[in-house]
Amino acid sequence: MSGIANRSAVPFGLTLSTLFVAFFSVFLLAEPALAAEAVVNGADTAWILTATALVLFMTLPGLALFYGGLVRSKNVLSVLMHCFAIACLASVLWLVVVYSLAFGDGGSLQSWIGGLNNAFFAGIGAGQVRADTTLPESVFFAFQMTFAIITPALIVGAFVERMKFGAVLLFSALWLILVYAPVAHWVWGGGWLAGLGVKDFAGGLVVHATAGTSAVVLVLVLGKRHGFPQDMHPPHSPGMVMMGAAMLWVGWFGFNAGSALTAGAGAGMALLVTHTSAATASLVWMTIEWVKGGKPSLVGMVTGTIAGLATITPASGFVGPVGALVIGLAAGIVCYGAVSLIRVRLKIDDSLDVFAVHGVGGILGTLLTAIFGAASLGGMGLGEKVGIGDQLWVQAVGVIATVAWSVVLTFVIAKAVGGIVGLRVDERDETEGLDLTAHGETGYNL
Amino acid sequence: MSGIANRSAVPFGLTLSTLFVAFFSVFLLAEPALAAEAVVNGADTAWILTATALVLFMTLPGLALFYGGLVRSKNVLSVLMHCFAIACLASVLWLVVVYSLAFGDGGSLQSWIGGLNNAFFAGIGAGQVRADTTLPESVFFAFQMTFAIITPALIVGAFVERMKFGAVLLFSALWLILVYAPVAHWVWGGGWLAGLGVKDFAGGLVVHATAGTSAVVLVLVLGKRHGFPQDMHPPHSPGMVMMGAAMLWVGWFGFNAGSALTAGAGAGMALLVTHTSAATASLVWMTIEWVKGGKPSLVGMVTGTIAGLATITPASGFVGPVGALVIGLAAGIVCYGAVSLIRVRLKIDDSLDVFAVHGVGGILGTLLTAIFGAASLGGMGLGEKVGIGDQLWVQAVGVIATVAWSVVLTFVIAKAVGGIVGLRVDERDETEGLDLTAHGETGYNL
Amino acid sequence: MSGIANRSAVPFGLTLSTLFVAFFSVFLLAEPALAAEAVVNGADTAWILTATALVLFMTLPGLALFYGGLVRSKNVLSVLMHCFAIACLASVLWLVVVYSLAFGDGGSLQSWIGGLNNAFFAGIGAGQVRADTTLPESVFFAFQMTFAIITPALIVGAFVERMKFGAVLLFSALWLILVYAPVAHWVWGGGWLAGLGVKDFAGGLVVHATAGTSAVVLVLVLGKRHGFPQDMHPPHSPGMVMMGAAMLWVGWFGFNAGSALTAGAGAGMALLVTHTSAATASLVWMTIEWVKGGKPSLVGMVTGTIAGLATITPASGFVGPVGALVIGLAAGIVCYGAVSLIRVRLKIDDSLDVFAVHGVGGILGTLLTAIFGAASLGGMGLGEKVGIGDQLWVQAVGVIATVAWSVVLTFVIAKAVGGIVGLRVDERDETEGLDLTAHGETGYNL
Amino acid sequence: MKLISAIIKPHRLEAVREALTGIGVEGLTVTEVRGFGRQKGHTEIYRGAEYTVSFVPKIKIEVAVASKLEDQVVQTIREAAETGEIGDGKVFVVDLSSAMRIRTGETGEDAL
Amino acid sequence: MKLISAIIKPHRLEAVREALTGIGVEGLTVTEVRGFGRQKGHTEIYRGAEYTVSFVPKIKIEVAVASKLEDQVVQTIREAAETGEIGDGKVFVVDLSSAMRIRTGETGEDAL
Amino acid sequence: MKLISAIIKPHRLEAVREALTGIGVEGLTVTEVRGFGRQKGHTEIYRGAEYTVSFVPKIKIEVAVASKLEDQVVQTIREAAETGEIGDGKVFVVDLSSAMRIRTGETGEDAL
Ligand SMILES: Nc1ncnc2c1ncn2[C@@H]1O[C@H](COP(=O)(O)OP(=O)(O)O)[C@@H](O)[C@H]1O
Ligand SMILES: Nc1ncnc2c1ncn2[C@@H]1O[C@H](COP(=O)(O)OP(=O)(O)O)[C@@H](O)[C@H]1O
Ligand SMILES: Nc1ncnc2c1ncn2[C@@H]1O[C@H](COP(=O)(O)OP(=O)(O)O)[C@@H](O)[C@H]1O
Repeated sequence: MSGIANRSAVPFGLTLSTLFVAFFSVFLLAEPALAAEAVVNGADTAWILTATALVLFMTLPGLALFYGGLVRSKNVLSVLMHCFAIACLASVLWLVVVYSLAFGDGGSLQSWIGGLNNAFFAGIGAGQVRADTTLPESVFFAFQMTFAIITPALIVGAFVERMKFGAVLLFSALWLILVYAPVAHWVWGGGWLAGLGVKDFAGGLVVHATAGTSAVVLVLVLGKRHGFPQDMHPPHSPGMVMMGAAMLWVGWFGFNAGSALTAGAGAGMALLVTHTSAATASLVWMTIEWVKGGKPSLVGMVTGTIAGLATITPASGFVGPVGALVIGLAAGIVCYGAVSLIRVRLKIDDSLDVFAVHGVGGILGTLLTAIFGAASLGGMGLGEKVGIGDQLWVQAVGVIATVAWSVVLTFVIAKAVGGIVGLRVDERDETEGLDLTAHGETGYNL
Repeated sequence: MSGIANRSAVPFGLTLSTLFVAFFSVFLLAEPALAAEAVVNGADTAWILTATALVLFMTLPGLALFYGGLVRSKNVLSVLMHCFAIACLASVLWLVVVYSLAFGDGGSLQSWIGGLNNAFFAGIGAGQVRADTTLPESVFFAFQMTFAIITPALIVGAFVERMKFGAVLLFSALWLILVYAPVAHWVWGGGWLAGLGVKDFAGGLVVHATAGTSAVVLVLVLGKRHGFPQDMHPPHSPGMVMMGAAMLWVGWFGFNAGSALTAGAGAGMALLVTHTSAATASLVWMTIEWVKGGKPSLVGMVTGTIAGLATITPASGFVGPVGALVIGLAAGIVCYGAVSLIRVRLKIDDSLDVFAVHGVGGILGTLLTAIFGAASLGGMGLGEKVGIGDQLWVQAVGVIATVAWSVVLTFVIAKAVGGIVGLRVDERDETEGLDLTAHGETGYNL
Repeated sequence: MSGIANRSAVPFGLTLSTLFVAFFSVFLLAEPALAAEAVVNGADTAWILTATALVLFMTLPGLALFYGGLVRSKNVLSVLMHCFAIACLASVLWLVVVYSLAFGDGGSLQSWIGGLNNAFFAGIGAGQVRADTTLPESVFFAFQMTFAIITPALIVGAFVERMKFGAVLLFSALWLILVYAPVAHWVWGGGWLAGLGVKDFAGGLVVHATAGTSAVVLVLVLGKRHGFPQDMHPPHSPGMVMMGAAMLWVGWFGFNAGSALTAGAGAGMALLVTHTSAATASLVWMTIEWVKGGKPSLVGMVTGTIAGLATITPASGFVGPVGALVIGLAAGIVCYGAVSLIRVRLKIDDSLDVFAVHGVGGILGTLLTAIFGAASLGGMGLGEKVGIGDQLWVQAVGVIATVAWSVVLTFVIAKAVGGIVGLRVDERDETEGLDLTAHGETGYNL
Repeated sequence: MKLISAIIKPHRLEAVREALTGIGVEGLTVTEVRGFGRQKGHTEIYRGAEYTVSFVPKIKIEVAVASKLEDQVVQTIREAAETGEIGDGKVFVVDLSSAMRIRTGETGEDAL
Repeated sequence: MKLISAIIKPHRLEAVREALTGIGVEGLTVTEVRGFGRQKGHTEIYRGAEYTVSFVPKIKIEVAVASKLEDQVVQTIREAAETGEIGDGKVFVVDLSSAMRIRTGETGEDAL
Repeated sequence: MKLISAIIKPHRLEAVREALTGIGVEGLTVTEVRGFGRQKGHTEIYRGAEYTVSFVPKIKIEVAVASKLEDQVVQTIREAAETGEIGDGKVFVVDLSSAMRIRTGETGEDAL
């Protein structure tokens, strides 16, 4: 790929002209530079193709419905639109540059960021096997893409009912490049956190901690919804919320068990612990509501589900079923508490609790991975001579680095986007609802 | 696993302390007691991972939507909640004890019930292959779990719009342990019906006959809805019903073709006959309505779909496509008749026709398996020197045993639950709707 | 299969008695005539079983919801019913005769149509491997069936809100036999277009061009909706439309990547280019609306998605990711223009734009396959000594033949159905809505 | 003529309609409304926060009748709608200055 | 001033609105209602059981007008709403004792 | 007694209800309606075609009050509902000839 990949490129340095060259290089260099030595395993490929479909299904329509049902009916379409548009935008950006930044060869900057060598899928032969896997790189690329789709879409829950559509797109694009790509590279692309031994099986840090932390920072810049917190409304369609949550659950099998990248016992166990944590956290949330308020709600129960799923995510390749029960229990209790703290007590309008559920869940799970990953606690083992304390420290470094990077960059991006296109719709549009004012449609014409 | 599994344990005898030991044993005995000799087949694993996702999808959100759309709008959330909470509860119980009772080693009681040796997944190594399969036991465990999720959820259709939420959970938990676990063990876990040669490929007996029979018994104990049958209301959302039915159909590919436990011609044929029966029964139901009432309805057609799917279930590994056409035809006609008989004529308020569709369908299919399973009728063959009559007799024994056990145990459980927490909500709550009175939410805030 | 398959049979000549013999032959000839030499590949089978589920999911509920949300609320159930009933009918016909016509051995007529040798799955052993694949024929049969399900269902979008239910069924049945079966045979069943070297990976011609062209012809025979175009109503549920579109997108992975028939790099690349085109076309449509009207709509964006998916379909096995970007771009622009031209300017009431999106997209993609399939443009290569111009000509022949056949036959079928049962409901029923007048149900009882 | 409007509990609608039909009323019009009054709304909890829904679902029945039937109709409604609990609703009567049947153009009491 | 309420068939709404605009009426308010009358409801079948839906969807239009316009408005509604079939609906008129435009505080006929 | 109907913007409902509660009004009934007037509807675009939605969502509040309270109630509604923009709505008042509380059978002002 000589001449194309600018090995010293960092995100800020990527120039349009470089991309331009990359764009056309795929026509010029149809022959892959590198002969594929490894072989594709059909069974693994079959499973990851399926997992890719499942993870796309999580966002479209899963997450969109989950979020859409939680807002008022005058904003439901805007939420669906946000999720859908972000998914499309992330897909194109993934091809253009983000995959390369996350998983490409970063050369001397490899600890920090990938290179541009794989921009526009350049330098990857159609049949090439992704290094360290038994998958065609196209399959690995597509599977990872679905993670890059859902992560910025998760943040939607923070800014519903008030953010400008243009700002949503611009923010998401910049965030994907400046937050997601580097963190994914650090943890999964051979970067410094991988080097440290941070364990994040399916995205407790890369997906949930980044999205959750960024959500709360964006909200602090963006501001509360008009009328928050005194004049709020219950979810306009709990049934839609449940439908979305169920799809997220099913799709999460692809997310976590797919992250094994093979169709074997590792995937099986990941699926099982994922399911167990989800079920447990759901029951915990239900029970808390029952005990506290007398009425266990559907929205509460499925919020527990998502908390259980987010929390098990980093741990899903490392723990056993009983560990998953405990993690689900912790997820239900801690995320319930976080919701009450952030939105109800601190009155931070992270409207659909992205930080409290995903951020807190992802961080909690990342830390618990060090504990229940230990062979002595039913886990798959932390590795030779690695004690729980050692691993916990490494995991904590991963959390701190991820959170710090997310906070700082999100703040900068949010301010920049605010300066360029403005973050909020005006109050009249907010009152009338975004469906009509931003998209010219109404949700229900019954 | 010496000392942990109490080989003479029967459900009633399982003590908390035994489970307690089992719970902690997984931390102590991370090494599997039994070395896995068999090898995992990646392709089979890939397919069963997928099938597991498909079967979970049947319940969440498939069945929930199918049932939710059929009730009045003031009870829609309660139905979704029932399905969701039962799914979570069954998942946890499966791990705690039910898997072990169904598929564990029952020792001297093996004909009747499994042991407690696999409670909390104890005694199963992470990479262990399930006996007689090419699957990691985690995958077999998870796949079977999704069956244990949907079966009690099917019963929800019988008691909608009037049963206490606490009673729903308690009933379902006891039912899973006392009805599902033993019958699953008899048929699939190496119990006495398996020994007799009963053929039930994917759950005509284990799933549909148990759920359907129990449904009608529970209704007789619980009583009719206030106003039944004179003052009833049409389904509040036939579109939601159709969406659920479609998801059930798609997911049923995992249910039946997954029950082959391998990714080969057996799974392919199971998928094909499943589909054929579903399509045929749908058209039959549509035609009956068209001929009788002049207007073929959407709800009618998709009810036919479910009848066709339930009926082919036990037969799906044993019959050919033309057999499936005939089974679909029979399913449409017989289940239509059963609905009219039970709910309309006998005025038994099995509200969403669980017995008439699932019970009758499952039993019918179990019997027809003996006929269309014969090689001479396009089936896969009944085995050496086994005539249709012989097999029919064996199948009938299976039906009688399953029905009898379900009837008696469900009656006992229903009475017990009624005594402990009471079965019904009071009339005022029933009138106001369960969404608000039991869960504090409203279905549609448009 | 001597004596059963009438090798000179053409569709018009197939007699009930022939089918009758075929029906019973499956009981008589359980042993396959042909020993299967090839072997089943488990991984490929696992993937195609999954793909079959995904493609069924596209129609049920995907397409049904996509279309259902676009009409007025008084017709929503009729649209769901059309899609569901067509799916069932197509499934049964597929088994009865259509599979055999499309993929059976046509003998001396092989260039034009398959024979009746595989009617009722006759002559196919349960474990037989489909020629030129590594799949059990049951799996190949089922996978192809899901294509035969969605294709006539696509046409529903043309005639919503006014066509008689009986006419819908009769039209669809005849169309499947007379249009779909031959064209599928020409392109995929070893017919003359395959012989010419026409490239249609997953159905640009067989599915989208046939359905799209037939849609517009049927509309010209059927006539406009009462009140079109001056008195129209916006989609009654854009959220339902989006849900359907998302399911179509996810399911399309099975459609296109499944068409590789193997679980390898070919499937991976097909998935990737499919996704890329969908995302790009969505963004293009969104941008056009934004620039033109100021408000990018959800319905607009997801219409772009479907345009991108339909257009990449024929190309999906032949082009690379950058080709897919360009194809997506073209799809968005051209299909947007086609919608404006056909429905808005020419005032042809192809109500949900079946021709403009599927017909135009399928044709466009078929032609672009010749361009971006070239190795020099990042494609997989057009074959030895085949230039872009050569292939373009071949593709054009495919388009012309498909369009011509579809136009003529659809016209004849529509006239015939009109003569036999009448095409339209009377005006009063149209005003009151088909849900109540044709199916006796109402969409929303909130 | 009088136009009688009754605000009642939704589940009493069928009973009221039957009672009115019983005394010969041939037509009425029904609207779904929300009421605020002595009967309090309810509280929904959503993830730890409480939402007060102040309004209660009610049904409004409108019947136009000849003046001489006013008392009988009001009494009939009352009997059929009453449950004895707070929130049973109200009956309001206003004078109708004219009425017409669209189909025939009939006016006055013939239109009812 | 008069407050004219018309119960009409839903698909006549657009025609009535246009006709009223045609004679200079500048405002009106529309409610979705359900009617019971000579026009019978329908029967839905659900899995073998019949459900009678007694009510028919209707639209209520309310227009406040100066008294002198009453006849013209009623006639205009009638002409636009009539289909000649049972269920075409009714027009009811009551006296309006006062009216006010919220934005300006104007009262009486100026408020309409 | 008077029956006061106000057509207001939906987002003013809560303010109006609070204001009325503030002056001692104990009950009211709310209906979702659609209004046509000076405030124009909007245009939706669907795949290149424009659809005009002529009606605007509004809320109708009905309050029955003793005649002497009429002015105060009307003023209170006006103040709470006003935004100063076109489309703020109207208040209409008609005479109530009688009222009854269903639960108790009380009539007249006691029923309100
Ligand atoms: N002054 C009023 N004006 C209009 N509607 C009223 C008035 N008072 C009560 N209502 C209606 O009557 C319903 C019942 O009134 P409420 O005070 O709750 O109980 P009750 O009828 O038993 O006194 C309310 O929900 C409201 O719809
Ligand atoms: N006495 C009445 N009071 C109030 N509304 C009425 C009355 N009679 C009829 N309506 C309304 O007018 C509608 C049409 O009346 P109906 O008797 O069906 O036909 P027609 O208007 O042709 O006589 C009814 O559906 C109902 O909404
Ligand atoms: N003559 C009328 N009769 C009944 N309702 C009316 C009348 N005029 C206006 N309205 C109602 O009042 C609402 C507001 O009126 P509009 O003319 O838009 O603004 P404004 O109240 O500022 O004059 C309308 O949407 C309609 O619901």
